[in-house]
Amino acid sequence: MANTFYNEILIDHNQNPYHKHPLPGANMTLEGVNPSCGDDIVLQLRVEDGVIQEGSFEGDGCAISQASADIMLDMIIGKPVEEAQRLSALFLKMIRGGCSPEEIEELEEAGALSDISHMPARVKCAVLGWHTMEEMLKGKKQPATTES
Amino acid sequence: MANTFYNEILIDHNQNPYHKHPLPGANMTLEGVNPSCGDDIVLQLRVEDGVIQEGSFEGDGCAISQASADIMLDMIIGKPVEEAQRLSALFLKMIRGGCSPEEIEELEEAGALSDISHMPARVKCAVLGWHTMEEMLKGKKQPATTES
Amino acid sequence: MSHPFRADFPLLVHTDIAFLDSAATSQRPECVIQAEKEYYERYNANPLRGFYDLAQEATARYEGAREKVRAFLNADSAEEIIFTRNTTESINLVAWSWGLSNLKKGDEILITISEHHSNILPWQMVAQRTGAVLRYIFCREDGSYPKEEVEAAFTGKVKLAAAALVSNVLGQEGPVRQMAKLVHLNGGVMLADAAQAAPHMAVDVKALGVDFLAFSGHKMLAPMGIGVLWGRKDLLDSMPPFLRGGEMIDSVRQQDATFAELPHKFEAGTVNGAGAEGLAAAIDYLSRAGFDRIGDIELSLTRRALSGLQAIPHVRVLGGTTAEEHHGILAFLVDGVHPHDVSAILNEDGVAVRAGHHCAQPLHTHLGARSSTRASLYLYNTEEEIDRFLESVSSIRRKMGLG
Amino acid sequence: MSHPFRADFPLLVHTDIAFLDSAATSQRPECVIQAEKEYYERYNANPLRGFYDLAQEATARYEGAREKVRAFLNADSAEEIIFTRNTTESINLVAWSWGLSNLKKGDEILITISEHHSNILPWQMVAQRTGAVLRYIFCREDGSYPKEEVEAAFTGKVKLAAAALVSNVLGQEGPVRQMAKLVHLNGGVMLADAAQAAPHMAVDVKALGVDFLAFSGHKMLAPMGIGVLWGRKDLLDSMPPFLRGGEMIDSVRQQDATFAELPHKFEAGTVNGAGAEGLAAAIDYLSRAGFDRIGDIELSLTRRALSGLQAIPHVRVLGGTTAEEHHGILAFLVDGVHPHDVSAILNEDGVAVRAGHHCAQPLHTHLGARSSTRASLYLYNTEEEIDRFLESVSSIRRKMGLG
Ligand SMILES: Cc1ncc(COP(=O)(O)O)c(C=O)c1O
Ligand SMILES: Cc1ncc(COP(=O)(O)O)c(C=O)c1O
Repeated sequence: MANTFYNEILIDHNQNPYHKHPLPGANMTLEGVNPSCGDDIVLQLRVEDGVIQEGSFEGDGCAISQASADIMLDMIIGKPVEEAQRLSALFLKMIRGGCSPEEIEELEEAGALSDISHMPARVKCAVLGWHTMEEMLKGKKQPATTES
Repeated sequence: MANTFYNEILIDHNQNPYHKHPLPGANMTLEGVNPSCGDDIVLQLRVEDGVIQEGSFEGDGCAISQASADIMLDMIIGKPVEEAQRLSALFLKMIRGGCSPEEIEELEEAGALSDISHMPARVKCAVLGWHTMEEMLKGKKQPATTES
Repeated sequence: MSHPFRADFPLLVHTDIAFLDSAATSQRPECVIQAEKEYYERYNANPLRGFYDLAQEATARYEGAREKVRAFLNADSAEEIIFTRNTTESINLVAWSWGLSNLKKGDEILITISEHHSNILPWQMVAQRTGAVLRYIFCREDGSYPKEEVEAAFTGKVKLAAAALVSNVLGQEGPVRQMAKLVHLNGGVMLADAAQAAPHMAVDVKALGVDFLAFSGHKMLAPMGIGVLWGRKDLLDSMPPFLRGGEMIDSVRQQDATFAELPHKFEAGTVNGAGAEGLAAAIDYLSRAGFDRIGDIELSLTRRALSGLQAIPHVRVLGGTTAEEHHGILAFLVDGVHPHDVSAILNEDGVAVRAGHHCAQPLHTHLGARSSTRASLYLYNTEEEIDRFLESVSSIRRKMGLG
Repeated sequence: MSHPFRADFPLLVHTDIAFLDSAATSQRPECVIQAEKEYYERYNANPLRGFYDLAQEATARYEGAREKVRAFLNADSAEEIIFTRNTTESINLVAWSWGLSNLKKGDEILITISEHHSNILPWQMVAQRTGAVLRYIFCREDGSYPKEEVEAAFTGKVKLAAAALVSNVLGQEGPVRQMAKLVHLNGGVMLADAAQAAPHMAVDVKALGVDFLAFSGHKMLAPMGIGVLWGRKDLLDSMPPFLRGGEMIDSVRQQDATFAELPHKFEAGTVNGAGAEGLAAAIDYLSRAGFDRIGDIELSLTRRALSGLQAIPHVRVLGGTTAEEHHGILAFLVDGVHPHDVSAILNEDGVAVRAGHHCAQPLHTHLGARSSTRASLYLYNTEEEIDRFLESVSSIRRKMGLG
């Protein structure tokens, strides 16, 4: 069956997440939950001098939520907070189906999730890590939820 | 328009009720209400030696409830309690469409209400006086209601 | 005689009764009936739950209906739209959730004497349970609420005010905007009962300045079993959920739970997806028809009916003397004839009207009438029906032996 | 391949998805869809209100539906049948009305860990408001409730017990009869949640020995927006009304009201007449089909599905090991693959199943699973659908890179 949404990039990040581990030195931690489907992650970052020095996630969720969080961390670690926020905005734009091919290109591996725009049920899974990061950078302490 | 349910007997008892007045000597009084349409009567009887010596009603309601109560009082005044109860049972049977022509005959003027069996909305109106009498004779003190 | 809407209503096409009881429930156009049918034939799944395509489609349609209601009410956000069963449940939600948790002894609840029981009994309940006092503003004989009297009724203690936009007995508009302003001076909240307004006129929650607004689908061409509560987001957010159960939660542990965000927090259990679909179709139908056109038809029919009734001896119409004050609702009395008998005779002549207190007993008591007969119109009625109604009313006293 | 029922379900005829989510909501047969449509085309008026012929017909049909439900449940009297929106509202009615006025500090509420949130959250609310304690009976790994453990859970303080006749996750029968007997020893009452039982088996309130029973129309072929609460007349009589509003009253004064008799006391506002009509049609359909025949079809499909799943490596079915224990409901886990992904892949293969905690989070927690995928059957499913489902499940781990 070729026409599955579960492409290699997703499968790989889900199976072998590079960033799924505790982060002892973290100075920011936020739980993100997806109440309607039970995805539940804890995102941790170490931010210093306005730059995301380290990052990790833990928790439980579907392949999409896990792969998306892992891909996100790949992309934002080492970047300034503003850049992470810009990428996040771009990612959300893609999920809503509003990105040009060039913009999707810019999202590197996260572009593997572009088809999500046709799968409303899974949007929240794809967005969970990103949304949690945004809320965390805004200073939120209560668990972030993708319910809107 | 000939085919109206409001025949002469009903119109007459409604217009000129013989028994609609206070009854100072009453030893039994019960209010009967028809919540779904607001008919509200107070039935009074003077019962002595097991015989209904006097009776009256007051209150407010549609022509059917008023005429029916008036006709009822016509029929039961001077009768033993048991006979009033028997007539009441017969009346209810008629209203449910279960009476033979002979039985309807026995109900005298109350027979003018026999078509009510085809008018479910008005059954409660027709029955109000009779139901109130039955409840009263059973010793009920709370207002009687035709809600079942 | 080409009527712009009548042919759309199967029941009216198939029978020949003059249906003048739309204030109780309206008839439904073909497109609404069809919308529910198609929902079951094509899109049926439990909305808000499954991840498969059909469930997603059902969810999208349900949320699409919510968005349609938002636009219909000019609300800020679809999160403020709670689907309920009917106006009654909507008002109860506010009473049980907002009322029980915000009112206390010493507070006052202020409503008008022309409210429907559904906008009285929930407040009696709240008053009994919280110790708040339930007070009324009384209308004049013609149903009007003079501004000074409304103002005078507002003590500083009024924390909740509620009134119908249109009375279901007199057809008159209630002093909703004024009450909203006054209650806000106390930091209180205003609920508008739009059950009789939503079918007939544009209802704009922002222009009204109210905090909650309730209406029923079934009175505005939609199916039974679907209604709406609109509430200001900050208020809804602050309120505890009312009914508890599936799909209104974030997470559930043995002893406690956290609740979902708006609007789902207030929609416990399986929702009425087909009903919402039907309501969306009804809103579309009303938009296509246009409230201007609907209003014109209704006003001209109301004029004909009102002036006809005014010309019949021994008939008294409750409320105002002009058609503009009635919004298609005419409650009346026939001297010496009980309303049940009036409606029975009208029924014998093929005219369907309601008799009784129309769930507004305190208003009837206030007006000195135990009950009344009510004719109520909608966009599908015709002049011929009004004439049949008037002719039948003219015959009543004669038939009842009153000459 | 002639299936005795499938052709009656338009949605299934028109699409080619294998609909295996009937525990969430069923599909509706043509005759039910038609019954609602005809109601609006021929009999539509507000039931219980008007005196004209059409309103009388609407009332008679509504009360006729009530009588049909009475017979369906083998209840003593139609007065004991309250129409609600769904199971959730039915249980809330008992919680808010009976619960809040009969339970107090020191009392216990006892439910099972396999309850649906709709049979948990209302009791959490009652416990929080009254000071009563909410306690659970825990099932074994296979979902069963051994008699001794049920008995041991009953202290003398249990005043309300509640359990599902059939679990919506495991499909297993709950210890309803036994709990009913035990709670009665304390003078308490028993509520049965029949949401998953009513669609599949004869439910006899007298044989069960319970005091309240709730179910939803939409899970048993009826429209959305109609549900039932059955209660013992003496209990219902003694309970305060819940929702307040039109047509549940005897009379209303400014400060208080007297309430109507059963069942109307609990049906505030305009009722869902068309929904009741649809429910009556669904009951007729189920009677014609016969629960014996329905049970045979379901059992044979369940066997096929269960033994198929049991044969797939890395798949674990929650609950019992025999088809008889499942009543057409199979929740399962695929090692290493999240249920959402399982359901997404099934969806890509045209199979509709639900993933998540199925509104039974405490049960999932108890079983050590965050969530699961659930396939649930009904009388219209086919062997081909089961085979498609099984084939897709077999492919999942490979597709997810797990070989
Ligand atoms: C066992 C059980 N109880 C209660 C419910 C709630 O039913 P509804 O959503 O129709 O109120 C369900 C349905 O999901 C159920 O399966
Ligand atoms: C003004 C008003 N409020 C509330 C209601 C109650 O509406 P429902 O019965 O649909 O809950 C009605 C309908 O009769 C009404 O006319």
